[in-house]
Amino acid sequence: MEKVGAVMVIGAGIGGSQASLDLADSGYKVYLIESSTSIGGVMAQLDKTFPTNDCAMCIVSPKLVETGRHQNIDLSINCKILDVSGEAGNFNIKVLKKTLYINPEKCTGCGVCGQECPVEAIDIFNEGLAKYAATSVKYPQAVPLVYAINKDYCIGCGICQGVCKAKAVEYDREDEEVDINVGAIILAPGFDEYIPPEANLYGYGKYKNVVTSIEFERILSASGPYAGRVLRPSDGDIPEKLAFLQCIGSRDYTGNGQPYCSSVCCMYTAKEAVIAHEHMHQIKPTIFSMDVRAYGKDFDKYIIRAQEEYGVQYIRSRISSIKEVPETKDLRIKYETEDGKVMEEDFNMVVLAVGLNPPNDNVFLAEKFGIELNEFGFAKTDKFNPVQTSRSGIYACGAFSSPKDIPDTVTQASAAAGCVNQLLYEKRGTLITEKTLPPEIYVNGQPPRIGVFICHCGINIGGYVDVPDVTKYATTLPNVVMADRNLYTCSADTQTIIKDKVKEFHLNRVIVASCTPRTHEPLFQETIREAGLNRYLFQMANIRDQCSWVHMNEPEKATEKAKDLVRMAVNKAREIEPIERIKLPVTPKALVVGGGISGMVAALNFASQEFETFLVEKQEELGGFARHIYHTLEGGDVQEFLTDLIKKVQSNKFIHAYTDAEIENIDGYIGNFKSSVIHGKKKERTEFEHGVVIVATGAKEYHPKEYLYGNNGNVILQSEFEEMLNNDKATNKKSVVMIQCVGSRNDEHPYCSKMCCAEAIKNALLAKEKNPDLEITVLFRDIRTYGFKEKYYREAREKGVIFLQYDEDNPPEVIPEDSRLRIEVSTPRKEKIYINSDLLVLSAGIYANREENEDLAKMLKVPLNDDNFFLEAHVKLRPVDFATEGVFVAGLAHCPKTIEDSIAQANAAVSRACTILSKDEIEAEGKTAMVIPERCTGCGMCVENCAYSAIELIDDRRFGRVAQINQALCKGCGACSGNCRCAAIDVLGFSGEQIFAMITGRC
Amino acid sequence: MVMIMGIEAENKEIENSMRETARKLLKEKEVDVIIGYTKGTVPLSSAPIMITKEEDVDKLIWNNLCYVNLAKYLVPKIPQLIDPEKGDLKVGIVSKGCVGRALIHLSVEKQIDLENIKMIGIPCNGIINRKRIEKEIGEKEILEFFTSENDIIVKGKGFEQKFSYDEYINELCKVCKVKAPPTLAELAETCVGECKEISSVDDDFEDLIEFESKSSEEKWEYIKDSLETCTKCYACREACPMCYCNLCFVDQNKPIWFGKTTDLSDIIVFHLVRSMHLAGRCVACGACSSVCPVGIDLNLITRKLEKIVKERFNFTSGIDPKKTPPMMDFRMDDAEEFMLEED
Amino acid sequence: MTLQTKQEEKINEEWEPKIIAFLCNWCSYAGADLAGVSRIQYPPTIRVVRVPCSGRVNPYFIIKSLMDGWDGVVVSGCHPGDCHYLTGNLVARRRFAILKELLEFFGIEPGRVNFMWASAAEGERFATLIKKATKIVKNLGPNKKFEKKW
Amino acid sequence: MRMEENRVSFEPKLLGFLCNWCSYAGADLAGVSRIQYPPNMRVIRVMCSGRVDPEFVIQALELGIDGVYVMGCHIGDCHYLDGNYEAIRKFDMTKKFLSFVGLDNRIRLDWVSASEGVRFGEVVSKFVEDIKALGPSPLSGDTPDQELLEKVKAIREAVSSNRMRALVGRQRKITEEENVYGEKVPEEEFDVLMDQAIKEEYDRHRILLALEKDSKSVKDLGIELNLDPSIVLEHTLTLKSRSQVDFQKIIGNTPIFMRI
Repeated sequence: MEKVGAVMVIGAGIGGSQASLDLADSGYKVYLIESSTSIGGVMAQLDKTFPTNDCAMCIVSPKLVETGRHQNIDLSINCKILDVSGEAGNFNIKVLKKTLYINPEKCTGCGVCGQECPVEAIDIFNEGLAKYAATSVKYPQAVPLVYAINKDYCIGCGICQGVCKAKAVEYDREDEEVDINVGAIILAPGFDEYIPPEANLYGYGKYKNVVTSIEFERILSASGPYAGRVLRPSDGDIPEKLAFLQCIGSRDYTGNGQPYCSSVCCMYTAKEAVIAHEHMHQIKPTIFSMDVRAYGKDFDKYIIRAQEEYGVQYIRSRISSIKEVPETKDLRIKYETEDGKVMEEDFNMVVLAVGLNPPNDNVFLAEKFGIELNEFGFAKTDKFNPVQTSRSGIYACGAFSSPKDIPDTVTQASAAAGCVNQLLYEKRGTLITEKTLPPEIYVNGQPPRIGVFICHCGINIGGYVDVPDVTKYATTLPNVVMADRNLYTCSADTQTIIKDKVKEFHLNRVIVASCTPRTHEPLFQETIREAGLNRYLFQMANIRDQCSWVHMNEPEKATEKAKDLVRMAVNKAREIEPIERIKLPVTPKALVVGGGISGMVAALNFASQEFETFLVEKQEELGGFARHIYHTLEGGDVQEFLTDLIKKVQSNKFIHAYTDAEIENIDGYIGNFKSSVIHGKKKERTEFEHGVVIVATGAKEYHPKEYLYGNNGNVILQSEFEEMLNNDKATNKKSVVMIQCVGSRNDEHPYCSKMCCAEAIKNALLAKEKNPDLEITVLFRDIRTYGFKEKYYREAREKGVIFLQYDEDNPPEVIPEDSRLRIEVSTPRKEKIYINSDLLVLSAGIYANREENEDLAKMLKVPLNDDNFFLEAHVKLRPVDFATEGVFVAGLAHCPKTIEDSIAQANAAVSRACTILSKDEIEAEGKTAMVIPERCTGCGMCVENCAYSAIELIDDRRFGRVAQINQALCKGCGACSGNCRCAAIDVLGFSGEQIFAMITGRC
Repeated sequence: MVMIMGIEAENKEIENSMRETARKLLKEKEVDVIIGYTKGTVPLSSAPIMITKEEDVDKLIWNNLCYVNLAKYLVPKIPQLIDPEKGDLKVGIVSKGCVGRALIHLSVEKQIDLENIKMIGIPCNGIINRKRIEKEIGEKEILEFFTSENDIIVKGKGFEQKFSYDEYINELCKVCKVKAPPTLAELAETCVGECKEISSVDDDFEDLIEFESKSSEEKWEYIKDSLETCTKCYACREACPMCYCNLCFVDQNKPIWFGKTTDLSDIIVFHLVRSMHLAGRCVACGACSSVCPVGIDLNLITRKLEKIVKERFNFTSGIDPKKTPPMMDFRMDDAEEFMLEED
Repeated sequence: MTLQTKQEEKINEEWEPKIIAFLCNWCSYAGADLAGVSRIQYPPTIRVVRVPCSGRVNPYFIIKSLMDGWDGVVVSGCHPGDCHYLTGNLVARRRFAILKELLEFFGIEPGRVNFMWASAAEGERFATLIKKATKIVKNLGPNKKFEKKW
Repeated sequence: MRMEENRVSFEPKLLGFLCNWCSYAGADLAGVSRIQYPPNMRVIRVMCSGRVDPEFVIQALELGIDGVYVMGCHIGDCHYLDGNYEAIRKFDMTKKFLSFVGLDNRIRLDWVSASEGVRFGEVVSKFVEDIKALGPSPLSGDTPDQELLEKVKAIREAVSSNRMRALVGRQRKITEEENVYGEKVPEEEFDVLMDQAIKEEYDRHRILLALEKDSKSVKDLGIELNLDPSIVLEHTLTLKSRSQVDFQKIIGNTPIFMRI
């Protein structure tokens, strides 16, 4: 069957959106199918995200808006999958688009219908904490901003149709069945949180002040039902004593919950505790947990800060039940302290950190798409490629395959897109459409002829602002040649009117005074472009969201304000000029630095898409860190995988692999890099051009100085132990002790190395398998077998491996005794335990190659974090990108991670890179900064202030040393211009002159 | 042995050792040109001079009227300092503490290359506040000026007046903590003569307490009174080593951000914006006040600028060339007590 | 109280300041939109100038606004760490800190110029802070220090 | 004791809303026929019983009227075809609201045709008798029960809210004919919805009135209105989203709400 250059993405949470954007930007048609009525998923519900405390809505909504209006993304909401047929490369999917009863083309999202609806229903988005109308939108910033009628609640009274001035309510709209033909499918349906069943031990549902963590997230949210005030539901008081209980529904073998670890709860709980305290300083949070699983990048630092700066108290105890104190509605918790005392304490409110379950419709999805689920009901994926499902051509990403956090989800989403690229690359660009537009009218140097369109927005503006008066006023302003008012300026017929008026009045600037440019500017820009005007000859005055809606009780003053806003827009419009987006050519080749698993996977992915790839490895052999790993905890044969990978890399004609190689220099920018490499024994020098760079330089294992390592032959590393086991050299041992966190989570290296717990358990299990009588004791601080790895932790305990916690401040002591070792441990209960052992195995941490990374970072103008790992552009939403465009990161160079995660990240980096390499030329942002060289003194302040390394100092023939902006890299933030003393940098679209015009001429 | 040297003797010693160093530099061809001070054409002044020959060394002087910041002559680059064939000339520059600071800061701002520069460090003993003396003398014409022991003596037709040196030096010099050019290890090559190895400056800014305790209105009255006489001659700007923009903001048009008139609002805004531009850059040389023809005292603002960056960002300009100036840098945990917050 | 002061007080009560507000596109402008969508009412005193980032706000904008007779200035950006442009607001924060201190030092009422953070989810906070800024500026009365004499 | 005396000598003040075409004519007929009945009821002529806005009824009670009688044409006889059907719905809703304050037995709906002069006299007499037995309205006289007055005021505002008007106004169409989807919503289902809305709006308007006097915490509102604080919180937040109340300040750990 012929392959099809289109992809279907199921689920439009952050994962689905990311995968769609990646693919749409790489030249595929994307059908994004969402079952609810707006996109954004769980992330849109969150208040803040860890470990940066970023505002979730701030960072996710630009991405959602982009998804919503991308030309190559066909977004369908309120959908259900009916049938799937076909095979990899060519699938047919029958989709039911359930009616919203509101015409999305006409709905302006004004919300009057929701206000007038007499039915109140439970607000799902706010987790039932607020009431909502049957006609509603999920949240105020929803994409698409279209109201929907919830037929389950609607009584069909017809009020909404009566109040809708846009005539968007259509009760007779019917469900629609469509057939969609695509080449690949990405499943990103997310998860459903664990809801404690009725009659649960925690009194959830019975006691008002026991809430789940996701409900608490809405309580925290500034846009949530409590407007960001942390109140308890029973009486609206601030819960000074706030308890969080971890592992609710996770790590649970009783049958009530799930046996696996939900991976994210430890961190989100810490975050919720921190944010609660930040919102209301009187709140003193206490977290009851088993292990604190802060295994991700910079997570441990966050936990430490939570305790030290925010006074969050951690108690290591699993709570089995809660009792309500009837008079106060407080909750009584009984727990055991670390030193064994039983305590009883009352808390004002309890948050249950509920785990992540597979989505409720997992079985349905598995059946429809013909994929297998694992023992826990999540999508079953390949041992090494965590996005590959059991069916070829169908990929899974995000929490559908295992519980995971946002960055891992985003990484996987890009990884899935990366795999789709491999499958469908030949069909790239076949199904996307490009609009033909009339040539742009030349307006330079002509006097401004401004047209102003003022919107009534039904009654949303017209009800409070005297629109006719504002229109009349607009005509009196200099250079305004026409002003008109419309019921809905955004409606399709008004677009025609605008185009006609442009022709009739020879307009060369257009102003719309209506709602917010954040949602509507692109629409009007498109309209005037269709009328032959440059997109940037447009201005908007926000007289709804920032005027009529917020001054409803002062119509006269609102009208005055609207006039001012229109005048300011006219003043600016007079100064605006067309902006040409510059186009840059792209060299369709890639440089991959580092020949470990991540680097090789990335190189092979590029090569399979016929992109020439340069792979640079500093060692003499390819393989990197994985050369010393035999198996994964899940049983994958690493050596076999690695050998196969190396063979494929070496035999691929599109890959130039340089070993024993060192990068001499990297020059250039996105799409147009030029590099040189010194390689081989003879130190040959090779130069090449490429369009992107992937940094996959890996990391190294720590060589401990502690615990007699290096001085006593019986003290070895986990990797050495693995080698012993695999070569059957450990059979004579009777007792083995392992110490975890050697060189990790200490003052110099305050991060978790993530893999060591799994490594220790893997080796312990293997050792037990080879010699069941072997005594194994693992000395740990927290066991961090997140996700499904929890299973193996349990298995190890069942097989008799002893796990003993040691106190961070009193690390174990090792005393050599003859040919054996005596190990002294103080437990948190202050007991001293002595163990005699033949072998001490140290779980050494993973360290970044500091000097190497620093050199490369300097060459690429990208940053490192405090621990010398590479620092990505955004911890949450751009986990494989750098702020410097065209440069990506994968694998251990980014932070300690597992092989599967490294592979996912490598594929993700390729997918992100393909958004560049797939194009012949890339278009730079139009609104960029611009240097006025005759004013520039070359002081370099702008260079330091630029977050994107877009500015450099050059020696100009005429002006001497001056700053130069690389338009390909500039994002147009203007931080450079804001600081420039000489006013030698301006920002197109927000120029000094334009802002000057808005400030001046007040009356 | 004289235990306490008078200011006069101090000056002589500085002058001698400076000339010695200068002579040596020229002789050994370490520099092509030396920028220094020479006698002014009118009393109570000094003038800059460039010398290229050994025999001219004796034209160099040092007294307490060497108020110009010589670093100013390096930015923007003047043709005299560029050889059409060799490129940049090697320059020796007589450097009191604040000239040294200016040079170091200019190198941070990439305006000069310290490799081409030799700082002839001198332990500055303070600059006389000539505006204050002129004011006190009044209308009478000053014909002669000299120092004797610890006094400043001003002579004219029919009068002679004595001023205490300690009292009549610049306010900035009274609190100056960097008398000689600061030199950290990496600047050892650059500095010849008397330099001082310091890596940070401690200051309590006690001299600002009084003004800062005033109310907003009182401050406004004071600033208004002291700036009202400004004629916008831009002498302050022209003397300032940090004012090296190709086109100063007041001279720009398209748009004309700030008026060029001598209306009070334009005056205030000029000084306000100029101080903004000098934050973290001003080296507290006091040249601006020394050259002001109407005697406006800008020292208070100078001190405030130093205080802001010291207290907020622990930064003193022109000390450590490796330290990033505050406006080129930022930290996640910068103080933000000034932000508007909910009650 | 004399009749005159009473009258003056009355005028002051009715007088509404005009405040120019520079809002960053990604957080504060969105927060202001959210205040609108949530119909949170605040005084009609501000006129918004949208800028890409608080880092774009040159001190010229602020000083020029004061010169041009605006009674107050508000600059609002993303919270530290939330900046769409990664660090634009951190660059801006230093600049604003210095400007604010200098204005104060020059005897210009510190309340004339107010800097704030408001995220895209903080419609309520946005409104609250605008209310607060309005109150501060209102108490200061009309901005007359920069009035041209001729 | 005084109460007892009062009751004996008590002459209730009643108000009747009579439809123009049947009941008013019936009353006229009673007159023409010289049928005697007690003089306690004052009559307001309306064109149709469907015109009687629940707000009228509540306001009458609020002003101290001891009983309100709404009369219309018999079912099927309405001059406007179905105005009296509307009257039933409105009256039912009003009655449900009034049951919260125990005043539901002071209002009555009845059908009297133009030919039923005798019956008119009978029903009015019966109503006077019944109200007499009930005694004077706690809201009548110089010292009306202030607490009750507050509650009735809340009811008046609730019945005239958009939500209640929308529900009661569309009730017949939805339950008897068909809604916009061409479906019929079962009466029971609608009743559940209606009862819930009645209770909610009543509580919410009481909260609004309570906050009008001064700002209060959720807990204090709960005590004052004898409501579960968790329900008060829920309502307060809904009112906040309607821009009717707002947070004022926080005292200790307790936020105080105010009326906007």
